[in-house]
Amino acid sequence: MSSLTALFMRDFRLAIRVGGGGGIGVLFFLIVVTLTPFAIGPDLALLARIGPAILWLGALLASLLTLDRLFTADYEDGSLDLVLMADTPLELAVAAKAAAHWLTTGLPLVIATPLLGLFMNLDAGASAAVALTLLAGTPALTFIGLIGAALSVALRRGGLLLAVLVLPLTVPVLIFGVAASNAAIIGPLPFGTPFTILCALTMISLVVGVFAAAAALRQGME
Amino acid sequence: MSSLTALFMRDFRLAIRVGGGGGIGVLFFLIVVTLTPFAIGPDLALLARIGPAILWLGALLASLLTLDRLFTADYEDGSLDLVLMADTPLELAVAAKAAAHWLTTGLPLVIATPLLGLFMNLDAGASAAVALTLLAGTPALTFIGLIGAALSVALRRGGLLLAVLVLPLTVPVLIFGVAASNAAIIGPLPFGTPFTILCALTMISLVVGVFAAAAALRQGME
Amino acid sequence: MQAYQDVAMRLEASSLACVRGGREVFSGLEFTLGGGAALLITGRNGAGKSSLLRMLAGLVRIAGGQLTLTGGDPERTIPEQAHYLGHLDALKPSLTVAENLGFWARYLGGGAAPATALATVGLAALADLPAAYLSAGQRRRLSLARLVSVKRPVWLLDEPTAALDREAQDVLADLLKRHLAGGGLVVAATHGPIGLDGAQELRLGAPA
Amino acid sequence: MQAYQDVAMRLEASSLACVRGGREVFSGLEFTLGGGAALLITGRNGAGKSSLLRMLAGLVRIAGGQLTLTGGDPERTIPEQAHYLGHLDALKPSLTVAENLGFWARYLGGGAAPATALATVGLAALADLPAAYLSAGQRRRLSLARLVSVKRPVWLLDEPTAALDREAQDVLADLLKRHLAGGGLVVAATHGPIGLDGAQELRLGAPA
Amino acid sequence: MPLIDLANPTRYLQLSGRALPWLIAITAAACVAGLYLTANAPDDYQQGATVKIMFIHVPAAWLGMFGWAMMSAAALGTLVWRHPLADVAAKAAAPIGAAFTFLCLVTGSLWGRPMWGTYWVWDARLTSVLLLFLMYLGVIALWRTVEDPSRAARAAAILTLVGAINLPIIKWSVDWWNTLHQPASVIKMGGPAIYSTILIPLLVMAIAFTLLFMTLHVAAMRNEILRRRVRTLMLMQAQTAPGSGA
Ligand code: HEM
Ligand SMILES: Nc1ncnc2c1ncn2[C@@H]1O[C@H](COP(=O)(O)OP(=O)(O)OP(=O)(O)O)[C@@H](O)[C@H]1O
Ligand SMILES: Nc1ncnc2c1ncn2[C@@H]1O[C@H](COP(=O)(O)OP(=O)(O)OP(=O)(O)O)[C@@H](O)[C@H]1O
Ligand SMILES: [Mg+2]
Ligand SMILES: [Mg+2]
Repeated sequence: MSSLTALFMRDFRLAIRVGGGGGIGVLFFLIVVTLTPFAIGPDLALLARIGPAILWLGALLASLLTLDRLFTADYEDGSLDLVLMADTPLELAVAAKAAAHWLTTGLPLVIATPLLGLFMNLDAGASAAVALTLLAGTPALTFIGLIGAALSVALRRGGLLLAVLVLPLTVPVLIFGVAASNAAIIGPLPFGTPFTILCALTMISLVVGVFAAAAALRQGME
Repeated sequence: MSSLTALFMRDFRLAIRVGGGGGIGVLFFLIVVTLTPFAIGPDLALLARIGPAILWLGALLASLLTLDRLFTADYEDGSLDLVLMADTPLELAVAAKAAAHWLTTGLPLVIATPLLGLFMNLDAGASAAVALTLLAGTPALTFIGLIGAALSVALRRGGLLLAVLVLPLTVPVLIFGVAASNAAIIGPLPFGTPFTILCALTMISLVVGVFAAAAALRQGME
Repeated sequence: MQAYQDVAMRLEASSLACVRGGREVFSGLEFTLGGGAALLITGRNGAGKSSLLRMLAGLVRIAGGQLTLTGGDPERTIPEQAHYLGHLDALKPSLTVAENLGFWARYLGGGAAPATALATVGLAALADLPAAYLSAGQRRRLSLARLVSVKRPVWLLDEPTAALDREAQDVLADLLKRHLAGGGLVVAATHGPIGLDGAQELRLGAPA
Repeated sequence: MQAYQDVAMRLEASSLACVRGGREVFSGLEFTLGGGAALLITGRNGAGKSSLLRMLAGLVRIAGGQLTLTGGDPERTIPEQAHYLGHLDALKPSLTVAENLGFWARYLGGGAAPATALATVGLAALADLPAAYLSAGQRRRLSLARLVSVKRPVWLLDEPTAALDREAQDVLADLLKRHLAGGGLVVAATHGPIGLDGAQELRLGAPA
Repeated sequence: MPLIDLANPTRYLQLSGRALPWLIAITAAACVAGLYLTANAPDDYQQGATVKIMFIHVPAAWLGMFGWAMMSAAALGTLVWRHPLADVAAKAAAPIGAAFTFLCLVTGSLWGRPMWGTYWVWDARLTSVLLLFLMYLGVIALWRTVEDPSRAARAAAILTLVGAINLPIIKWSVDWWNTLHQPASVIKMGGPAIYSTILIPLLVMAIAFTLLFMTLHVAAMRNEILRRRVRTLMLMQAQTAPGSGA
């Protein structure tokens, strides 16, 4: 256990330390969401209509793109070799890293959402609903992205390839995330149904993501 | 001159070679655009209304995110040291790299646009208009992104930081790109005005981008 | 120094083969190494020295043959009982020297306090410096500190003297001797002397 | 080998100072090096050897003092007349050995055909292999080939023997001798012998 | 032909070399028969001659999905049994599956123009096929990205399997999204709900397309095996060439 805490703490520290990745995700999220009105034009009704969708798309991109170097950085400096040689099960190590990542990237997205809701002309209740769905859904994005991050080590390639491989897998999360938000905002469907499915998707992706990522890392070692 | 050709050809080859980044940008563009209806819902009229905006946002992200490692990769393997030591002016070397990048990433985006226009329920004329604006505007995105790519060497950080630094600078390009597209599609403004401004922006960013990137690289060396 | 196990350890390779990138690097490799002994792997560039070490560390697939460690902890695999010191130093530039070492000591289940280990390799004064500021040899010394702070019986060293100055080479030689005296095993790839007398040598054949 | 210039070259440093990461690494450094001579920089880990070389290569800012090269091409800066061989090999893994070398030869304004250079360092047979497949020493040899294929009078070498086997070390020593015989200059940071007799030595003081 | 014989690439080359001409012949015959039946099928009273697009569209859709199923099976072979032929099978299937999926998309769009008045709608079925196509492109990009085929194989296998979990989920999206597209009428509980004048040519075309898939796949696998041999030979030559030492 102590070794997992150590790994979690190290990744957490790396992210919040000057130059770490924490914060960048939120900034990216903020910028992408604020760019949208520039592209679409300042039509308030339209913005409110597509607000939850834009927020979810922004969060999706911010989550996946920050995952890019989660394992690659460890691979390139040789840390991954040592992690693979340790007696801590790789699945747990992967989960610890994912937890640190979500805490430093996913959670800030959730916290920033009410603010952005303002820009998107959403009322307080609607913003809260979107934030709640993001709270339930962003872990799924992290865990799905984990697979891509591990594959990019196995492939010795990073960057967008990861996003390209992983984005199609996030479609169900996106659909139910937006559906739950819209259900809360405009109805007529009950909020509970899509939200429950969203939570279920998060659980499933936790298991699948962690195991697939660990498998990919093991396979990636030649 | 021959040394610039050599650099251009090397970068071009790296991009299209097995494992290069060429093609990934287009795929990302395709996927981001495809994801949008999942989030927004399959409302054809709405999609046609925001189609040019989505296409421009997708192209913007695809351009910037592929630029990520343009200089960082060279820095990490020591190539950049040698490029800095060569007698070829750094500005020209930077421009040669940018040209190779645009040819392997920006141009494919332009070519893919008519296809995506179909998905967005744009008619042939509208698609052509968007493609034309992208043809004029994506070089600007590449050159602006260049600054971020160079800064991320100077700062020893890559990934999203670049996007965060550079996205705000791309706002004018985005606004006039979408404005020109919409002018061509729905009027009432003449297409020429925003399009001319877009071309002017591209020219300016060529000069500014190349010089700023070269300066950032020089400063980045300690 | 105390012995690792009551039973003497023994690392055995029989008809080991290695394939990298679709090419056979070596095959039919045999060696036996008892506790307290060192094996120097030599050979030309590309002969497969690093590959062999990574294979022992479980980082390259064994394409044929067998590797066995007797007398070690039966519950753990060979990599779990080994230290691997490769060309990369497993350091995070933004963490300090002490934080870097402290992390590995905790993650690998450390023994000696990191401070002692840093003093051993002569980095005590730099403990609070970010690792980004280290010179090539200082990074290497920090890697050596890992060997000291976490106790593992098998040491796999890939050109351990690279970038080290004379003094650090002496520190390394000293560490090696103490490790061997405690019954540990050392397998090192090298192009030159590493300060161990009477070590076995395994010369890998052929390539570029 | 032909001399680089009619006038003998001369590299001079006067009261050179170096600051890295806000800390002074050295100051008041002086040396003079004539054409045909080699300067070995030695010193403990972190003494500033690599920093000095990178300073000569124009890659680290000169914090104080002066560097002058007389007798070279007056139109070009020192870095433009120098080869720098650092810890990194400037290779692209997905390009082949020949493509990698060919690119640098063309970019740096190459002389000798890449094929000859590859033969010199013993990599001729690997010309069409992607660089990703090279071992540590093979990569290093490929870096050496750059010195051969593009003619530049000043060679700045950071631990050039690292990862090289005996044979390749001999090749390097040979290259160095021919370069010096042609009136070239060599500045090398090293912890051991690099096969040059009678080279000047500059010992950098103090740190870790 | 016991399956175990195929397990070795050399054996596979021999056997498939003998079988390939026959496969080609049967495929050609089936295609001719299918096209003949298609040409003679009656026009639909509503849709006119455009209904004939269906005879290409529907089998293409089936085979597009079949391709991914096949890759998933091969992926298991790669991960569980580390079988070299499984890698080859998966790699060879990807472009063919992508091509059929693309054919489905194109014919569907062409059909959509007269039927729905637009080439494309964001209907659940259509979108899920588009996503399938994009996933194919992702896998192909992955294969193209990695030099070392066995490493690429393992990565692609993991991605294929994860993608396979996602496919049915995408398909169910029909239930969450309003849909324009024809619901399943051939393959459904209680037997096909379609006239036999249309059903028979459709089934023949489906058989022809399946044979076409198989033939292309066998040929592509042969190419891939040979390509790998050439690569290995090149690498071996590089290693053993005289003077590769110094
Ligand atoms: C690009 C657009 C289209 C795509 C991607 C598409 C996709 C598909 C797919 C995947 C199937 C197989 C369904 C299954 O067996 O589960 C299918 C079947 C079918 N499609 Fe399309 N389709 C498109 C356009 C159209 C259009 C415009 C029509 C005509 C109105 C049409 C009519 C049919 C019919 C009749 C079937 C057979 C259904 C059955 O019997 O199972 N499709 N299509
Ligand atoms: N990038 C850097 N930023 C800040 N400080 C640095 C950096 N690189 C090195 N230093 C510091 O500068 C000093 C000199 O480092 P340098 O790499 O020149 O030493 P060196 O003599 O080459 O040592 P070695 O024998 O270990 O290679 C060291 O104290 C080191 O901590
Ligand atoms: N990642 C890799 N992929 C494919 N082939 C590789 C890889 N790394 C090394 N090789 C090949 O394997 C062989 C052995 O390489 P290895 O690194 O083990 O050599 P080495 O004995 O350590 O050489 P050196 O003295 O240069 O370090 C070489 O021929 C090399 O080309
Ligand atoms: Mg080696
Ligand atoms: Mg140094």
